[in-house]
Amino acid sequence: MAQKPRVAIFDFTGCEGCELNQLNFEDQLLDILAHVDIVEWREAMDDRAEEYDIAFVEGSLSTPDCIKRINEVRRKAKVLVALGACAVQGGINGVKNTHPIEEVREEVYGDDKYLFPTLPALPISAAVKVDYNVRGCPMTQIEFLKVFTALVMGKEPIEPTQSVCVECKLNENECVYSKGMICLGPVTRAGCNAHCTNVGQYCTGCRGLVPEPNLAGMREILVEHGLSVDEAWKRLQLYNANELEGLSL
Amino acid sequence: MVQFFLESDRIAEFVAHLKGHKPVFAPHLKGDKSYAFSLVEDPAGVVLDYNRTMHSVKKYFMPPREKLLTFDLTENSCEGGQVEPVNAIFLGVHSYDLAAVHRLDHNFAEGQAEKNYLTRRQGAVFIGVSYEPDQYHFSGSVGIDPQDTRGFDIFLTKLLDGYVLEVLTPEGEKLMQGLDLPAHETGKPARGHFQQHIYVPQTKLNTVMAAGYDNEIWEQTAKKCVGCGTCNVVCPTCYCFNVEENVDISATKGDRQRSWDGCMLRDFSAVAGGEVFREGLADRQRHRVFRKFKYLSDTTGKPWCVGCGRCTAYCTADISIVSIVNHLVADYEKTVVAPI
Amino acid sequence: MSMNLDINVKHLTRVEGHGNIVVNMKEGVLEKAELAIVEAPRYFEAMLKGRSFHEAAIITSRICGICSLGHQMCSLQATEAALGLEISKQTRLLRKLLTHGATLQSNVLHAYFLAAPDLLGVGSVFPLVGSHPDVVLRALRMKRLANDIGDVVSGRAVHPITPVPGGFTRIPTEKELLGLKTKLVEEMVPDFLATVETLKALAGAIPSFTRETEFISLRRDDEYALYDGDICSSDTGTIGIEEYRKMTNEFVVSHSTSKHCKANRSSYMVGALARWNNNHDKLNDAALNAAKELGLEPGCCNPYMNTIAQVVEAGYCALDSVAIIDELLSDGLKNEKANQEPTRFGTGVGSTEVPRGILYHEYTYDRQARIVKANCIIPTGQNLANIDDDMKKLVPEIIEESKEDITLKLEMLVRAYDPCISCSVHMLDVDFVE
Amino acid sequence: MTNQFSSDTAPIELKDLYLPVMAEITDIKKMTELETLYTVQLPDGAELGHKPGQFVEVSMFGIGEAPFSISSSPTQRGVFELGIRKVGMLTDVMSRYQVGHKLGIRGPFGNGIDVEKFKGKDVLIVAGGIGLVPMRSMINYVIDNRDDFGRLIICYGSRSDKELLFVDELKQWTDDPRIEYHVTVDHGSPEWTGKTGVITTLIPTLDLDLPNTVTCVCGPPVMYRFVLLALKSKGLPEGNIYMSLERRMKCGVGKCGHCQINHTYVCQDGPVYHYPDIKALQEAL
Ligand SMILES: Cc1cc2nc3c(=O)[nH]c(=O)nc-3n(C[C@H](O)[C@H](O)[C@H](O)COP(=O)(O)OP(=O)(O)OC[C@H]3O[C@@H](n4cnc5c(N)ncnc54)[C@H](O)[C@@H]3O)c2cc1C
Ligand code: SF4
Ligand code: SF4
Ligand code: SF4
Repeated sequence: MAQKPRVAIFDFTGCEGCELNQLNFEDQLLDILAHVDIVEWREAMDDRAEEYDIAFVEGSLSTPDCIKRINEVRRKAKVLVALGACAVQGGINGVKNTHPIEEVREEVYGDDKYLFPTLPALPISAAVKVDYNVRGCPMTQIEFLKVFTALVMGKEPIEPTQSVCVECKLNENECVYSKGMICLGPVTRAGCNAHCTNVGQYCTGCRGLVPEPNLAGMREILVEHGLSVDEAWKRLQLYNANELEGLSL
Repeated sequence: MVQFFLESDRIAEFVAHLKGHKPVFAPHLKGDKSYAFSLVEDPAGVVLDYNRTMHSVKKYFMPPREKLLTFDLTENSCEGGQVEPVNAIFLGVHSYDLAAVHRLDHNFAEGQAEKNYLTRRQGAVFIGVSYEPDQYHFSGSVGIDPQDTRGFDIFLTKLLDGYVLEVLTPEGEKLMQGLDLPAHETGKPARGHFQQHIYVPQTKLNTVMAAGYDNEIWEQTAKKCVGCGTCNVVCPTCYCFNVEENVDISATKGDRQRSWDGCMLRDFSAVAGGEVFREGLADRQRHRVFRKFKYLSDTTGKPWCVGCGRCTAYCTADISIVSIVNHLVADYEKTVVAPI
Repeated sequence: MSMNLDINVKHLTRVEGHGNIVVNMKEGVLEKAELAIVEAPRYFEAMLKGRSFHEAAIITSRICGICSLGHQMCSLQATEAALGLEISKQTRLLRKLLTHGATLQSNVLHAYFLAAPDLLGVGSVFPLVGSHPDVVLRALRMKRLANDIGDVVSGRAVHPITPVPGGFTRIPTEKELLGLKTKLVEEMVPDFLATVETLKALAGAIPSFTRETEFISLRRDDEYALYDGDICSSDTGTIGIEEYRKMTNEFVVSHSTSKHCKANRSSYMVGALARWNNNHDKLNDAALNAAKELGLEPGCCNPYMNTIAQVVEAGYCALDSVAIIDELLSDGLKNEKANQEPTRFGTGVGSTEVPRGILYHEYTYDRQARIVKANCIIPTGQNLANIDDDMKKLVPEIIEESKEDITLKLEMLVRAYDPCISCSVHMLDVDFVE
Repeated sequence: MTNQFSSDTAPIELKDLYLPVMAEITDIKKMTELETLYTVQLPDGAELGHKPGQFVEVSMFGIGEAPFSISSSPTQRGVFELGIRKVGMLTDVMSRYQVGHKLGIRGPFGNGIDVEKFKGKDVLIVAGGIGLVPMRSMINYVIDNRDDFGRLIICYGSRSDKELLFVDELKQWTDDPRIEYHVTVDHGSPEWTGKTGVITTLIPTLDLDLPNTVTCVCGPPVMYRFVLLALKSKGLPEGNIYMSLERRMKCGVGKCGHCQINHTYVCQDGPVYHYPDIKALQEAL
């Protein structure tokens, strides 16, 4: 490669845990830096750049200002990668979309609720074209490295489509259902190597739904295992409120 | 045939003795109620009385993830994956799982024989153990008895206070050398009863399936099935795989890996251009069941399902392969006029 | 420098979250000196409403990636208090170990990546990769190991997985804990000592500035309080965490999406410096020696020294983690199941020291163990009023310096607090004219 | 019963099915916007030794592996050709390769066309779109062994005249008096003077010696059903029809399971099927 790709990292509404996860590549950080020039990253440096080859974007869009900024990022970036559940699906921020907006504001502002404008929390793709996704909450490190190397090599990253169950079973984990818990693994997109079920916790669905999920089937499973229909729907919404918008069980 | 009595108290001693010959793999508790084969380190951890392990011993001959080759990108060159014979003792294998291994042997030896599987398969010695069928086992319906000793080198049949130990092959005899066990004279206990049955003789299954291609059961099942692929991954006779490239972060080297794949997964039959040859869950479910009871049996004469019940036991949507098959059987019988 | 000054630092870098510094001086009169918080609001309290007790910690952990463990610990405490779930000694020890790991990793991250560039006069850590590779590698090593504690004990350092109400979904193995211990002893301790040396050489660049301040932190009589304790004020002494509202008194200001707090004065400080001032008597020798080396003294009222207090704490955490592991192993690890059978449904408060200071969560549950009311008070929010007060005192003191220097000192001041802005904006939304 | 695998000493000497040999791209010809023809040479000038209709697995390390039909005739010695359409990750990377670049090759795989069955007969080739790539191997084989076969009739359909492949050869086929070449495009550009319409419109007008005509069909999945209907209503005996199918495949050697249609493996028993063998197979067509 003649010139190292220029990389910029941006954050919108989110916990910045995904960015932090990038700083957490203690073992690979220097290798990563060898391949690219980081030209803008507010959380770690002062510089601001005019254009870049790859923009990594964290967080969801939740104010009019966010929409303005993301359009600018898109204009300057050749490739735009959404990092983490907030950017890819709207993430946990989307839970606020499931409450009537009036109620949310009242809960937060009390009497001052009409003072402030607010938008639903939206994925980056709601405003601009996203080229690739790194899913997870926080973003899955192994997937970030895969997408990153793919981009450095000039090939398209592959987005997994199978369920977390596949990875979980490949690891021969005891199914958490058999321990009396529930789990969203059957309809959640793999790629995390079943991170949570590997350590005995249920999958909360942070990587988003598989393509064409059988939601009615999933509801049956959750209800069979003791959740009310309402609770089942809430659990599914935790990371997928935007995708489930307008649907019901 | 020589039969010995292995007292419960001496199992640890027996396992320790085996470990003196070769590495021993046996079922262990994994999690609260789940079992898995793993390398025996402490003989006390071995569980011989278990319902089923999540994976069969297939994982030792065809690992869930396996390097097919490694490559060097700067040189643009590659090297084949290194495979070694497992050369180990598999202790506590249920009869249906060994039957499944024999089916896989066919898959990997037939046509173009595959080096990886067949090399790993070398040196495997099997010590079977009888089991009490639970609410999911139905291997009786596909001709595999819980005390079926076919293919085993040694077989253990459970008694109240121990096991009848049968030595079945010269390899088995070799393993027993140096272990002094009392002879067993009184014969073997009756085998356990199955709670699950397919209501048609296995020879007729092909015909039943052929008649059931358009049965409504596929659509009915598809309403419940979420396409998670668990039933494929846990099946001891599923052998399909996917191949993926991994490149290391330096972008100079990497490997090509295969991993278990499953026909219940949407992308399994997707090709470039967006065509998915088995688009619906109903089509995929039918393909899975037909792979077990028709397609391969058409050529080999044997069902490819060994009745372990894993796909049903681990299905979160509570889909039972026996119920599907029996539904087809019932509908088939409605259409044929009983002989007078 | 004229007596007119107009500073507006937009989207301050090397802090977590989005904040602007606005300073206005006209004719020698300070009109404005404030840290404006412009991070988009997150509405966590509203999001928690109606959610199951299983989900509370999963959701609140997402308030902030850096403090995710602290939020989780605090959330679990609140849930357990509200539902009457007892936890075992082993659970508490494991949680303490996690808290130590998170404090260690965050303090190291802040000192090396966010604060050190200021002391060396560069814009980020990246130039240091070339100029001081050994220092960067050491920082990465320390961070890695601190994160390893999180990975091993909680499944993942950012947004931990295994801590659940009543316990853990998985208990680490003896082998894993021993592995951590070896690394702590063989790598972390020497690296910590080297860190103290490095910082000692840079300490001259720390501005000297003091302002009498009220310090609030947790306190315990038997140990240096991080995971839990009572609320302690340097002004008024100790009260139980249930009375946290008395010590926080949140109020709204127009320049911040985050609420401000006050206790006995117009503002108070929380964080490593507050913990040091309130609890230095509970630190171990490693930490006390480091404090001496770095010139940190009890009763220190220089907020810039917060970074030093963080480093001192890192030493405490490293060695105390070894002690915790020893205790866990000598007690023998038990494969305990989490205790998730509620014995009551009511209101509960949790409080933990996160790296940036004291954190409170309070939940009220209904009879289906679903949240009806939630309140979270975040350290950065508590510090905001104090930062504003510091700026108001600082600006006139340095007004003779160049605008660049003033700006830098203000930025350094804010960064010294290690503000965590994503955390702080859980509440408010203010329309900003940017 | 013995344990046939019990021996731990004598590992079986088997070929590593997954290890490619490195072959060099010696020529690249861009055919259309998306399709490119690559000429490939095995090390030491080794012959691939394929039959028309067979395919190879092409490896690009770090990128992946995919099946591609061999487009050249076995009569062409020393090198072979691949005609590749840019559709996804691998093919995109490949489209940026230069002459001299090395590819991993495994194969040839598949059964290929049993040319003996066509000898002495009239040969009808029906190719849609990229389906011409494998069929070209057969066409050129017939041309090079012209006297072994009867008439050579080619029906070729393409989406548009801009997407026609092998245009130089198409011209030769048009001009060759011993080839009956018919072509149609779905949507012609203003310059297009030939037929427009889908490929099936070519078939009714053909004048065929039905019992003596053997056909091979290859094209996109949707094409088969309609072409079959057209051929059957023309009266062509089913036993005279062969078709080359495409399925997802990962290994090429009958192991990975992806390409299975009922009991048959496209990579082993196909990709060229005798129609009577698969007409009863659900899901095949
Ligand atoms: C027997 C056979 C012969 C073929 N001959 C040709 C040919 O001559 N010229 C040509 O251009 N194409 C041919 N194809 C199709 C070609 O294999 C696909 O276009 C190619 O795999 C796409 O790879 P990609 O990485 O660019 O696309 P992506 O969509 O990115 O594919 C990713 C992966 O999916 C798999 N895959 C996707 N599509 C197919 C497919 N159609 N068949 C098998 N696997 C697939 C591959 O394993 C590939 O690595 C043939 C396919 C088969 C089965
Ligand atoms: S297991 Fe589920 S919740 Fe956990 S990381 Fe994977 S997708 Fe996310
Ligand atoms: S395990 Fe059950 S739900 Fe999952 S794919 Fe199989 S049948 Fe469907
Ligand atoms: S199909 Fe089901 S019961 Fe049959 S062998 Fe496979 S997992 Fe076992």
